Amino acid sequence: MARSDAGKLSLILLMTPFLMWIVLLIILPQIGIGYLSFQEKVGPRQYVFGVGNYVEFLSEPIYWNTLLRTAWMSILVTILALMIGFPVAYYIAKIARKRSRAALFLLCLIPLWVSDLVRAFGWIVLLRETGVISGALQSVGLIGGPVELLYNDITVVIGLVYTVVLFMIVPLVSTLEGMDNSLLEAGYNLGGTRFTVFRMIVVPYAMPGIVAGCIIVFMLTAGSYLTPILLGGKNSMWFTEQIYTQFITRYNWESGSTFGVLLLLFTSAVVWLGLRLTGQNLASTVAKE
Amino acid sequence: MNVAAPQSRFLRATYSGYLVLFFIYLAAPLVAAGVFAFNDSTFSALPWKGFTLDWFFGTTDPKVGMFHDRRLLRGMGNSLYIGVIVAALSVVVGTCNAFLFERKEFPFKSVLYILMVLPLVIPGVILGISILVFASMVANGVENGTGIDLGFLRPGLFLVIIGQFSFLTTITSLVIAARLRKFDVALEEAALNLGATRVRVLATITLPYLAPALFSAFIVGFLISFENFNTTLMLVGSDAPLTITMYDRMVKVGSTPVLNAVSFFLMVGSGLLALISVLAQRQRADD
Amino acid sequence: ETLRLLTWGSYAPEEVVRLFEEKYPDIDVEVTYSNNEEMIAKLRATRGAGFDLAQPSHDRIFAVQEEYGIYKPLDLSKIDTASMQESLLEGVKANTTIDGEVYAVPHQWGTSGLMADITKAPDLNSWDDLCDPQYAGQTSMRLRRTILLGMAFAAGKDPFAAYNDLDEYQKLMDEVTETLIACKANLKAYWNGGDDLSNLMLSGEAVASETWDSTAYKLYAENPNIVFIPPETGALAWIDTFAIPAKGEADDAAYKWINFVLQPEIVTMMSASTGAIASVKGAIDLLPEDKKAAVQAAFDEDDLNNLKFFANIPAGIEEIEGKALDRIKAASE
Amino acid sequence: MFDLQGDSLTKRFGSFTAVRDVSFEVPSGSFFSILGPSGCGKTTLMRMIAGFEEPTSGDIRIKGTSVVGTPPNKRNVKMVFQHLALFPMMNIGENIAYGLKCRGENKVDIRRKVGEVLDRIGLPGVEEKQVSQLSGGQKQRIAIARCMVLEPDVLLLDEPLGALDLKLREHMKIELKQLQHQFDTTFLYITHDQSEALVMSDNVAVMKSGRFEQIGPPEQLYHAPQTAFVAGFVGDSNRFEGRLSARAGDEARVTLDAGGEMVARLGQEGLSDGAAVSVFVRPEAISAHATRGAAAADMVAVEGTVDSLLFNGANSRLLVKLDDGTQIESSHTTGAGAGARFAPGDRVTLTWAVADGLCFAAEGGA
Amino acid sequence: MFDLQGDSLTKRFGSFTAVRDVSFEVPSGSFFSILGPSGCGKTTLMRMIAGFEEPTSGDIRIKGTSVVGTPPNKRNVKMVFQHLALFPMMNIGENIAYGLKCRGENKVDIRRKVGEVLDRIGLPGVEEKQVSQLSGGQKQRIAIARCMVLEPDVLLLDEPLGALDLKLREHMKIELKQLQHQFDTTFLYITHDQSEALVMSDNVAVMKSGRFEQIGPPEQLYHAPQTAFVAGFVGDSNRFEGRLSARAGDEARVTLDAGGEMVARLGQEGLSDGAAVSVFVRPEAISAHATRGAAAADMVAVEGTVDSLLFNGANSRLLVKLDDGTQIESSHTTGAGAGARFAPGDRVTLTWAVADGLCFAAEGGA
Ligand SMILES: Nc1ncnc2c1ncn2[C@@H]1O[C@H](COP(=O)(O)OP(=O)(O)OP(=O)(O)O)[C@@H](O)[C@H]1O
Ligand SMILES: Nc1ncnc2c1ncn2[C@@H]1O[C@H](COP(=O)(O)OP(=O)(O)OP(=O)(O)O)[C@@H](O)[C@H]1O
Ligand SMILES: [Mg+2]
Ligand SMILES: [Mg+2]
Repeated sequence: MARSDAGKLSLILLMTPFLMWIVLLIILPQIGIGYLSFQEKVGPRQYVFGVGNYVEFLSEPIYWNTLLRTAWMSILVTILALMIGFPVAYYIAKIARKRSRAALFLLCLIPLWVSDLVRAFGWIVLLRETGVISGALQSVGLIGGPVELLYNDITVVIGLVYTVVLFMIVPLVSTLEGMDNSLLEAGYNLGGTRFTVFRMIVVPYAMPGIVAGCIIVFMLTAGSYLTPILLGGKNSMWFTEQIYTQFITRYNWESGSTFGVLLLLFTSAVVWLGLRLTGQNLASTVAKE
Repeated sequence: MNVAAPQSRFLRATYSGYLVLFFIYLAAPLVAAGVFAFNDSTFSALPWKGFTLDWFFGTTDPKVGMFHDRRLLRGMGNSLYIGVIVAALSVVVGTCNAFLFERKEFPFKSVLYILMVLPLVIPGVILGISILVFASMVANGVENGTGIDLGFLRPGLFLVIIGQFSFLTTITSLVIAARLRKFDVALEEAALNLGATRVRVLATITLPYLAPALFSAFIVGFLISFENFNTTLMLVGSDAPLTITMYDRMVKVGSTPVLNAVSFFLMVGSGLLALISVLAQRQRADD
Repeated sequence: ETLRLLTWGSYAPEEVVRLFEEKYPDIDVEVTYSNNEEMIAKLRATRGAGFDLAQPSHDRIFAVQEEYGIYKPLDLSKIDTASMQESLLEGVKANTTIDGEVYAVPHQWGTSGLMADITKAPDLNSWDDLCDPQYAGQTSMRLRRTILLGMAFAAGKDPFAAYNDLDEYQKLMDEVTETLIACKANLKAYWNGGDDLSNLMLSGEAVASETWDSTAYKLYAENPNIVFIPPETGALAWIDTFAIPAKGEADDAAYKWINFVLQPEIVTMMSASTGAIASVKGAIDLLPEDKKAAVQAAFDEDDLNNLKFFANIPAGIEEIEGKALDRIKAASE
Repeated sequence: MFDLQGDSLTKRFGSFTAVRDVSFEVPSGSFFSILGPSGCGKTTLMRMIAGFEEPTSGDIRIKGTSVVGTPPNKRNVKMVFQHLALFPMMNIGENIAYGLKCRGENKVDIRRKVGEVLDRIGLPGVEEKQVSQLSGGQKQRIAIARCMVLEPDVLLLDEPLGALDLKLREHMKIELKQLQHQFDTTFLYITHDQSEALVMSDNVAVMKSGRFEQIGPPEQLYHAPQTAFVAGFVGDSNRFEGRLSARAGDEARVTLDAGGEMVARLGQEGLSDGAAVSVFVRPEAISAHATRGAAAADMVAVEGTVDSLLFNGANSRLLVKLDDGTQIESSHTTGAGAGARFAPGDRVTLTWAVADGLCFAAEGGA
Repeated sequence: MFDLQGDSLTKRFGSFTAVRDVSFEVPSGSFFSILGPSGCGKTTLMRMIAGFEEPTSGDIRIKGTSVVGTPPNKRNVKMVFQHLALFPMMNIGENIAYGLKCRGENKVDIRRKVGEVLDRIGLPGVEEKQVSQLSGGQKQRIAIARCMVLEPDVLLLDEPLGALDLKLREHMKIELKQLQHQFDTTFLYITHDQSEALVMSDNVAVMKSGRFEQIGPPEQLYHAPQTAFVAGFVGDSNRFEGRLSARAGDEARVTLDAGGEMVARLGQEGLSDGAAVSVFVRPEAISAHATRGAAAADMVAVEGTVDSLLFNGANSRLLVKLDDGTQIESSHTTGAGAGARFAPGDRVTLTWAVADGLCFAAEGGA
């Protein structure tokens, strides 16, 4: 029948760009680095297939320590972003009046539209020994001489939370906005205290938003590059930096790919675990705008 | 009474205090970065040496303003060029995807849907290297096999565009699909019923309805492309976009307040764009 | 026609580019700032495409060219080699000749050494003085191969001599790694580029540091107390060269650029920007006045004779060095 | 002449049959309703007529011509959607002009026709308003005008009152009927609300699980239903379940499941003794008396206790619990001159004429 | 003893007064409704009782004790929300147990009580189901059970049937009333649907613009309204506007705005001659006759043409257009033994007893 032919044709027309995008730009490249990660270099322009790069990774504590460090700092950043972002999201979604709500939301978004680099640069200007904060503290007389606030892990965490907290707030706001005030009223009406209502109604209701926010924040943190590099101190190592080093400084694409694959596997595992523990699924959480 | 709000005066004050602190936290580095664009010093640091616009309009060394700095201008040009192309491409493909997933039924739909959102959770650096590696493998294969050099598969504008496109498309698809989901198919049926052809329905009903989403997807795509660093870093060739130019300047040459000036300029620019896109969304909330 | 330069931060000052473009109105110069590693990485990724002229250091060409073939041989007849200082030219040629083809000619040279604010750190004269507890929290270095080599020299070894024996080199590096990890607590920060370093020194946050001589000269102009100090074991010297990428598309323009920047008046401008010394005859005299003073304050004849030029890096060496650097970076204080 | 005919229409979705062998004829200029519970296939049937679904088998004829295979934009049947589907990106004038533009009429004609149709629906001069500026009832009329301006052979309406609130709905019922008179066009109206169907229609088809159970004018459906489903679905009814124990002429004797016996008129032919049957009695056919005296010959009488009085003005009901536990609703007049009044707990006798009880094969059976 | 009392309650939002000087008393165990059009302040009043709004002035007493200032979670009044507000992230059992948990009861007790209350609402064993698995009517009952398990002094219900569809609504009306009997708890019920209020309540308060217009049992409101608003809002009515021209005893002579005169009973005292008045006549009080003969002395008779017949079973209406253009609805019995039948276009005389017409000061006036 003519109509179903037209349907099929339009399906094919819509499917083609999608498949080209997904296959050529996402799947094949991932397979590509997967393949490359199993190439061991045995001499100039000579490679054999093997797991040497992975062995190398495992046998070198620096590498997996860096991965673990990246992971736990990312988790820390995620938790902090959640704790810092939740009250803000709650305020925007549930307390602010309609008009100020839009304004606050916009205010939250503005840093999002400025590149990572500018943000990190801003922190540097603020925190360096000759920076604004140090200067301000001195002029107030709180400290005698200049203090270095840059180049340590706390700075990195502050900077990272700063970069990602918006990605926590956005899904939280959109979930919490969907929560009818009458649920809260019912919670109180049935005898709940502020705390019970929060624990038994608000948090479970916001769970999809929490999970979505956490996933995005975790991935962004683990995959960030500029902030830990520019704000990090003498000891700070970030796994993406390792990947960059392998690719650019060492021009060792094989082990760079290995690191890439490992980072991907590792973050996916964390995300998967998070989804499992909270009983959510990827499509429904992340895709909810 | 809003039951969601804290009732005691003390809690309310604490809450407001917290929010104020939070927004100060959000604004501080941007304000700092912006303010030093006007400092009459070659360092973006205290002390304050007076107000100047040289870092925007200055023409003489050492204070060459951003509008006379050829490399920064070229970087900005590249960023604009890349941003417009990437945003346009990803809006087009995103629209197709939105129709595909909202309107069509086909086997393995849910699996493919997960594939569609997947790029969101792949770190940008990995997208960058994987596209770099894959493009090089193809280019090397072709070159070794036929001797033809597919130059566009080497780091450069094309790969940067492809790399940014690869994850931006997910975002535009989601934005457009969300709008399309709210679209009542009955509107299309009504138009058909009133005698319109399918093409006419698309042109007069569906696309006008989607227009605000297409517009804000474009803006969002453009801004994200403009500020992207992680993916671009791995794919950039000789035509570096602005973020890369700035980064190179910062770590390889040394930062002068001209970088603050660029930052300030970018903040104002993207702030305006964001505002426009929010206004467009506001309008769409009205209808 | 476009000339796409892949070069170091200050090697293409606006003024020089403008003059060049005035002289050759049909050539448009496009500059990408980079460093040794990135130049190689970029050219490797493109198999030598995307750029028309690169400026890697002399020790970074041989092995890379053997492995990846990213440069094309130079046509020396198109270069004004006569104006170059003989020893440097020959040295670079010796370092970069493969199968009888020459791949690079020298452009500027400079050294890595130490820098100190002599009012605050008057006695600094060896690499390992950076780890001296009396400067605790006030020194800095760049966590790259230079400091590894410097520390090796400071420990009385000759790392270049160990290049041919990987095991021995590994041992040497292990030793150096220990030292540098122990030293870590003494440092204020690792610097990444000239800018960081300038900020650190000018603000007084650091009083002594490993440095490029060029940066030190620049700072000398701002604050004459900050001087370049060649370490007693000798400053490490590098020569930045000109090399043409294998798929460069504007060779003529590239040769024009090379010859253009070797002209005396351009050399002066260039040196003013880079702080490095051109590899042309009488280069020191062509330095701008303030730089000349800085060089004279830093070097005497002995220091110049004691320069240690970086040797070609054989395969495997960078691997070892890279791991050492990673280990240092990751170690906690 | 029939404006619209359906011939053994069947529509299957996979293995599920949404519409099953439905035939009907809609005379020109009449108001035809399809009444049925949610999910019975009404919308599917209408979508086949509009051309949004292809029938699996059967034929649809508009003005005598088969339209199977004709795309929706080529059929001269127009449709008012449940949520109206007014185009939010156009103003009222553009909405109404849309179909005319698609036809390629010239601007002057379009302006004139839009103006005319707005006059006819009593909303002159609203061309420039936005959809969101109109009230629910006004939108309703615009949706109809948008179709009527194209002078369709048949206007389809899919529960157009569903989204309105109660008061407005009552009002629009009457207005719709008047609009149909005015335009003198065939209306095919879908609803699950029996009072809408009864009030407005010339003919009503009662639909159940994809089939038509009965087609007829409202009075016929109400007073002479042909199946248990129709009797139960159209209007309020008390229902008694039982088994047919004997027949005499058109009278049936039914042994009730709850105990006792009841005589009722046979509403359906072909029932055999012992068949499971339902007896339906409308509340307004029942009258309540304080318990006293015996019933007349052709009356049914049952006894029970008043459970509660549901006051609702002219529609008040007496809820009586029979001794066997069955609950019966009877009409109940209240107020000043209303005669006998009852209080919860009073014993009452309920009586109705034998002919007011209708006996059908129980649903699910036969 | 009153479970709930309101004393001159007033609530202002800024300069807008949502509830104005409202006083009422709800006796223990009774079903009390507040009936009023949208926006009249019903919800605001209920939220004050539940503790979600503080009254601007006035007092609320529950079981005699003032609760002004008591936070909502400390008041023993429970509330069924318009959209029920069942917690979507909990299953049915958890929903019902929520309040008990908040009270800190032990697990065994909670299990038992949840089971018991589910039995009482006729849904035993649904503890493990998710909210979304239940039908609208079942959710309704769960929402009530969730409150009732806490044995509140008063149960507040804010238009709980608003979201249900028509058939279910009819059914739930009766069920709600029965649940109230069963739990024997005081219900305070809000609605804008007069039939709900009439059917279920022991007492109804009619509210308008923040004020109570009249409080009384349903019959009283229906048969003896005290204001024009109540007469028009409660039950269907035909309304005639005019001016009072003369009074005699409790009879009023009204000059109609549309022309002609009408005699009606005075529903209200203190009307002076010349005042703008409205006369209300219920459709069921009107009977239609083929035009013939003169009317009796205490009857009003008007003449007109049948416009249309709206068949709706026992609720059928005759729509008559008087010669002056006024449209009148009269009840109309149809069917087999229904006597005179009319067709559109027939001339008819409509008559009603003078006492069935009620005359009030026009709304907006006095
Ligand atoms: N495209 C479809 N695919 C599969 N089943 C369908 C489809 N469309 C409708 N159905 C099924 O056909 C049946 C009839 O649906 P239809 O929409 O016609 O009912 P309806 O009578 O209009 O109900 P309502 O009064 O709720 O609108 C339903 O059970 C529905 O689930
Ligand atoms: N928080 C508030 N601030 C200002 N005005 C309010 C507030 N809450 C209610 N109102 C106003 O008070 C009036 C009464 O509102 P309320 O919700 O009590 O009406 P209602 O009778 O429940 O109406 P409905 O039947 O539509 O629910 C409305 O005009 C409303 O706009
Ligand atoms: Mg339907
Ligand atoms: Mg309300």
